[in-house]
Amino acid sequence: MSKPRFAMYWAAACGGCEIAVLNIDEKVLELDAHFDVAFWPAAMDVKYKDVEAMEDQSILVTLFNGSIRTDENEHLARLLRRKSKLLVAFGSCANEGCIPGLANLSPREQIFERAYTSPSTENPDRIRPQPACQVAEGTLTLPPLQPVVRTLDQVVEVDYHVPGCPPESHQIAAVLDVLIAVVKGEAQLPPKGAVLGAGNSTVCDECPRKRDVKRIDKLARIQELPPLATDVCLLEQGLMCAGPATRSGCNSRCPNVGAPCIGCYGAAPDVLDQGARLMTAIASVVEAQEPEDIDRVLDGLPDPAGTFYRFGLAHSLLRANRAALAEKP
Amino acid sequence: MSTVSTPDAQQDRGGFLARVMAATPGDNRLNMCIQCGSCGGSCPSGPEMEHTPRRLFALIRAGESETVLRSNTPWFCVSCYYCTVRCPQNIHITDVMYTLKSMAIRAGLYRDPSPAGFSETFVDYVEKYGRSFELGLATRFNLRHHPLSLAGMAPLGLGMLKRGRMELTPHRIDGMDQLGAILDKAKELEAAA
Amino acid sequence: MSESAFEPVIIGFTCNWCSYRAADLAGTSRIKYPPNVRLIRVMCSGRIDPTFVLKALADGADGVMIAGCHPGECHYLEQNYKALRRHRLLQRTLAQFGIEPERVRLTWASAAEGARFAEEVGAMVDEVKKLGPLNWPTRPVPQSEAAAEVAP
Amino acid sequence: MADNTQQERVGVYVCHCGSNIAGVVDVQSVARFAAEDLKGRGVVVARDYTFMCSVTGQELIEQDIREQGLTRVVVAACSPHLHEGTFRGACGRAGLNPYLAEMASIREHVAWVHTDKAVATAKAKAIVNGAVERVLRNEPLEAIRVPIEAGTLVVGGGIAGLQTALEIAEAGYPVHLVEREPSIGGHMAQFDKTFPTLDCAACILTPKMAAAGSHPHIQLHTWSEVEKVEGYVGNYTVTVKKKPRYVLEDVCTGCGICIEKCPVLVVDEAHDAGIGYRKAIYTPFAQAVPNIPVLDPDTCTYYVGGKGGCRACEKFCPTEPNSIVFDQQEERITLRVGNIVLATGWDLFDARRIHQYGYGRLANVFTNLELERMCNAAGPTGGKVVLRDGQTAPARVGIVHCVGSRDRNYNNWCSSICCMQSVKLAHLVKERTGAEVFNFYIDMRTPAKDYDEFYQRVLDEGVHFIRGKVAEVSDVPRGPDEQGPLFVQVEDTLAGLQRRIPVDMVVLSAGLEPRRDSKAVGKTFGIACSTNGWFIEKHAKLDPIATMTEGVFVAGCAQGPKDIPASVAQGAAAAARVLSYIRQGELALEPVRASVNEAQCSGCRLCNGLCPFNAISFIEERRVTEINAALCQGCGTCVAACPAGAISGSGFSNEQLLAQIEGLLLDVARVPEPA
Amino acid sequence: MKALFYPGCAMQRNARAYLDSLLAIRADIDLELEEVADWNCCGATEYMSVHRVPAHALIGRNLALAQRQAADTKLLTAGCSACYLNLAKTDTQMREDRKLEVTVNEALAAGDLHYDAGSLQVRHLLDVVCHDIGYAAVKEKVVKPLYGLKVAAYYGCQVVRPDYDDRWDSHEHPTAMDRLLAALGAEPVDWALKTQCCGGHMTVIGPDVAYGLIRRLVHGAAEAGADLVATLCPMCQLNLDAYQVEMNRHFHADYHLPVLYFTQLMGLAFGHKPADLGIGKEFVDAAPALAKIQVEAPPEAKAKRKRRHRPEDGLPMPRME
Repeated sequence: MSKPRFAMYWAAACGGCEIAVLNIDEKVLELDAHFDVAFWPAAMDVKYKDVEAMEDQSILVTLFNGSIRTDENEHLARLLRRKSKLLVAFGSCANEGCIPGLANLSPREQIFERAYTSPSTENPDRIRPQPACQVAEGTLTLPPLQPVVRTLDQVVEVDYHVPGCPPESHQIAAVLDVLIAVVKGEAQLPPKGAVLGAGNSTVCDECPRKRDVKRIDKLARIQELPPLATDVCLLEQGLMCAGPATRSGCNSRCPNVGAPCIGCYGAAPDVLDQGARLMTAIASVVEAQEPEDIDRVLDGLPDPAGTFYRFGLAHSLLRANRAALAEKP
Repeated sequence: MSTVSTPDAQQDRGGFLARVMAATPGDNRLNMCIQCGSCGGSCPSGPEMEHTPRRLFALIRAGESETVLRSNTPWFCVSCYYCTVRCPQNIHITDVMYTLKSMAIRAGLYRDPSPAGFSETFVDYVEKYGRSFELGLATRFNLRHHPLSLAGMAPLGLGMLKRGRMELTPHRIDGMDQLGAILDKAKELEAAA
Repeated sequence: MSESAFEPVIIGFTCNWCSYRAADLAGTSRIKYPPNVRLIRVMCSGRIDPTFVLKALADGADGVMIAGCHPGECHYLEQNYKALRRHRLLQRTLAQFGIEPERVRLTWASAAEGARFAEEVGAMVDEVKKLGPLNWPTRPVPQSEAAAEVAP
Repeated sequence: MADNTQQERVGVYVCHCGSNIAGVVDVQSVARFAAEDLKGRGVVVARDYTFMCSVTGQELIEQDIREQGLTRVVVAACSPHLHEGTFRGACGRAGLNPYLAEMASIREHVAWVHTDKAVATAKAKAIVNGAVERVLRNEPLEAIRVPIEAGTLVVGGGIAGLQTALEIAEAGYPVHLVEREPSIGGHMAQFDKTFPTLDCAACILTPKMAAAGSHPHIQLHTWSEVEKVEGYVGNYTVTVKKKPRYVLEDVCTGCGICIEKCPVLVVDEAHDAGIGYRKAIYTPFAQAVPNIPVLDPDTCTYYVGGKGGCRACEKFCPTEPNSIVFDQQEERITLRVGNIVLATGWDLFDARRIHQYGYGRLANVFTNLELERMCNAAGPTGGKVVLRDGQTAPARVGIVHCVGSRDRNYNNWCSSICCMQSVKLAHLVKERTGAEVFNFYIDMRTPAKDYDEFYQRVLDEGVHFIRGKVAEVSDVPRGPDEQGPLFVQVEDTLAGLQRRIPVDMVVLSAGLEPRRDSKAVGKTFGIACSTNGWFIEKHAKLDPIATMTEGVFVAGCAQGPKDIPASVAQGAAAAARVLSYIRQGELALEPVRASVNEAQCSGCRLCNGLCPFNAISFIEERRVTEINAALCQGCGTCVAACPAGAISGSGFSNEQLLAQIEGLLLDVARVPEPA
Repeated sequence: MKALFYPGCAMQRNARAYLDSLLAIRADIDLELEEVADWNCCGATEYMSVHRVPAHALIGRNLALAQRQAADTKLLTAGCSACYLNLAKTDTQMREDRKLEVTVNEALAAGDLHYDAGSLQVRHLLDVVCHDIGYAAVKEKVVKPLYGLKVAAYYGCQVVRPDYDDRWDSHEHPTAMDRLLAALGAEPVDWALKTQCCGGHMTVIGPDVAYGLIRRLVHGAAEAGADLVATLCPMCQLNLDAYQVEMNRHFHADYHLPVLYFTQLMGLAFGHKPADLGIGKEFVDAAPALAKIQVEAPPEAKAKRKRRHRPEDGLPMPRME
């Protein structure tokens, strides 16, 4: 009997998820041992038409990382959905939009403006990428940008979610173990829609820092603060930490080394909107009664949407800025 | 004054109050009067008024527009604002008096033309020069309304001139055209309202 | 509702002790106000989670009104201050989403202020009418596989 | 939204409330909407009925629950504050958990506030839809039962508090009566006669004071204030601060020698309203209960003139050990009580605020309270009504009603007692001096038993009543012919004339105000004040005795201006309510409570400081937060604050509220565009 | 400090002394005044009686001109009660009545002007002197204290009422000018009529009413022992001073109570020459009263130290803290 097929695809994402998979070290050999890798552009050369030629549902599992930003991303999402029995939204981009999703705060024109004409870009002729371009050899095309970034589950049905930016290697290994056990017939598939490779609480659950009742009378960025105590909750020291509202599973990696959690594992179980939870929690413990005093504390958060929705914007209740959402494709 | 409501007033009942309120800026609260009389009690000209302000407000509610606009009450208002600050209902009484004066002028109802005449003379100077002109004002007003008292007031006028407190010619502002345009537009807007 | 006259739909969160009772009082006093607000009763304005506001806006409401007890008069002593803080932070966030501050109004009304409640509703409806419909685009849902595909 | 609500069977009942609802809302159409459009949401029966709250209406629900197997009930009718209990009761009788019923308020929030029928009907449908979606997520709950401690705290020893204390004590239950003045008695002890019967205030009050002072079930804590209140109905822990009297209460016999020997005479700003004197060691009045003096360190020579001065009181004190203790410290005592009655009374409007009435500037302008003290035979003038010189009887007296009351510049409310008090004072002045008396009023308000008869009597005695709010009181004549010495300038509104009435004395009937510290006191006891400072009762008509906080009741003027009979009645009513709680032994509370899902709680401690009732605590060993259901008052602030979504609130869960939002947006919810 | 300054018609003419004295003392109190260029009449109480909207537009032009000039100060001050009140009233009513704000600006647009309600702080000169510059700063500049001079501070109506922005301690018995006079070394007398009406325009349209009011004021101040009356308004000064003569004639009375502007008294205390302060332009000669000024402080009333009230003194008065 031939091995079941495995695929991995990289849509609008940075590539970190791919690296994270390789970070499981020799475990990757087990992957090879139990699966036939059918499609994995970062690892091997397979053309889209080869995939198109495969029978529907002929891939057992596809790890899809990256969000849906371009028509190409969408095409591949739909294609892989059709060809796969199990489609896994792998990593923060696919699950909730992640950093690419932050672009949803701006309409496309502003994004192009920023990317191609800001002072940090050397582009004296103000050249903008075009969907199609004539060259001597013929027509070159680029997939057009869609109005907003969407998550994988806003485009196609998703079977499982593996959060993280990127997912932690030990968690990837654990997910792989489950898949292999299923292939071997030693385990049942988890219920559809399950979140794999993560905990059921929030980052604080794993964070070793000491914590007390919270009263925030100032918020600042890390460079504006005096050296921080290494064993005390960062939020209590005035640093915006998303740990309380972020799903556990990373072993509190960032707070362990003195950096605040920025929320990459997404919302806690059953939470509709991670940003809203973080917002309400922080506002609740602001130590001020009068509007002006409250504002003074909140001024320490110059970019609230970017802070609370750093990873979850595209998947949040509002998803994007109104102007971006209103754009025609 | 009549104690029987005129048929006109019967028809207009309530409407007059609404018109007075609409013509008075802000939250003037005239409808909130509880007829306590703190205005009539406070007014320095109260004893000279045909109707105390309180009574005038009752007449406004009763729709007795003619009685109200013929009354000397608003013209005897000295704008001291005692009634306004003491009114337990915070009614903008002094502002209401201004409204009644301008309504009376427009309706041509006030019998003694002298106070209205003073105001109108004043307005004429302002509209002509952009500034008031005391000598002209006093002379013209008294010539028209109290020709006999003019002689009696002469020592005062002379005293003013002697002390350099009055000038013989009015001062005209530079932006008279601008002011004229503004006032014309304002009158047009007021008429349209 | 005719198309020419925009009639906003506003979700109103009221607390059990003050503002909901103010709304009751407006009712018993037969004080008329625009019918655009639909109320939800919670025990305290401190129960109001920004999620609710976002949910309402995303699901078709043109505005959200949050009404609690006056500061210093909260039945739960000081929880309305939490509502105040959340509201201020939410407003900052919403601005980045392009949502005007007038669409999410925080107000106070004591149980005795039926008239004030009605006035606040009237004022909010007027403001939202001026802003026009919010009409937040609905959330995309995954399409069945048979549907047409976008060519790359 | 994830849906496990498919198996529910919902009944929807739309009330006509006679024509109250049906006159504006098309109730049939609402019922039809529920029956047809919401079939897919589990609605199996929808009816409209004239009066759902009637016995027949309730039976309709009960019958449907039994016969149609309803698992959820929605009643679209009035406000839940009116009839939620009624319909929950009906469900309970039919065997359905009462908390699986939900009300949709289409009367107060629709029919009574809107006029356009079509729009009102559409809104009613949205509200019903919201209620259906919500009720599908309701969970069966059980009322929380708490035991009731038998002791009661009564705060304030005026006539209202005394009445409450005596009624409860007579029933055999312990009462702690806390009074911040040195004696109980309150304002009533300052008065001479009481309207309309002219009983002597002391004659009817002192027996009650004595009874309270000696009652075996009443413990008095005078010269004391409540500092802290913790706990909940049935189970309050109260900290009382006992201010130092500098006199040993257990030893002092009240012989009064110390008072007699004290050489320091000071103006008595409290009991004598500033026109009499007391010593530096004093009892406020002869019949004070307890009859134990208080030493005032602000005026006593021992403290003011450097330590060691005078000490006359100590020298002459006959008790063994000596009752005078100069270095006595304040004490704190802790009381355990089940219920609290607040009867903290009122303060007099500060007449100095109305500059045009001249109080404080013109010598012969007095307040009503000053005149009360003057009329009192035990007062500073021995019952004589005299001018500020202390000797001359006035020949003409003006009494000004509504001072500081019914006036948006000061207090907007009618103080309710001033008309009658002013009429009474007019009578007393006339009786004592034979003076000509003028009462200036805006409206005469004499609406209780025998009140108007008293007004008639005083009219008949020849007191002049002039209808007009006094504009000013002046000592400046308008011209050389005017003779004062004082003038009351007023519009006689019935004559339509401005008048200046010359008088010798003016009495300002200053109104009643909430205690200046009422907001702070309200906060201590966890109850709300209206914006102007009166304590807010639970319901203006149906429950003027309870407050929004279970187990805390109000009586007397703390809740709003009222006269003595009304204060006594409310005091007694509060006692009845407390006794009913005590006799029940335990109490059922709304099961609206927050709880923590420990598996989801990360122990971040964000919620830990949010609860003003100290219901939230952190369990260090397990590193999770816990909520004490007995202390939790159900506000839901922590539920809304938990960043992990680990706290849930029964009765008002996220699922219920989010579903209700969706339901309310019924007509604007759009079909999602396919991706 | 700096303020925009609206002199008003009266200050240019009959109240020239007010203007002269103000100009003389402004350096002493470090008050920099910038006149609103090409201002027009405020309309007094008369324009409002005839046309309401144009009256606001008339005042609106001044506000708009001032706003345009308001680079480094938002403060707009006027010395005349009526001017001050009119400026404040239009500003307040435009703030409170959106419809009025729109209408007035529509009119102003005809002259290419615009005023944003609430963008300026309109204050009377006395308010600025007492509350912004302060009594201490005034006292510091006093070189010739007005010892021995008993002055009745007269506020009139329209500065302390309706008092839109709550600037004063009382609408009926304010104390700001009294405290200012005390800072100058003078003795403010306690009198009951300090905010009673001077008669306003009644001197012209109903003199009998006006004379009664003027007599009452003059009599009241004299009765209280005042050597002179200090005013803050050209109209009050004119009525009490120029019409005092008419009033005497009317009632066959013989009052002689001079009326000066508070700025003139400040100037004297600051050591300016009377002529530079416009002293001498008044109808009722102030020279005899001013002659009473002593070099030495009068033997203070501080000798009468407050004794504790005793029962034989009669009933105690209410405490006025």
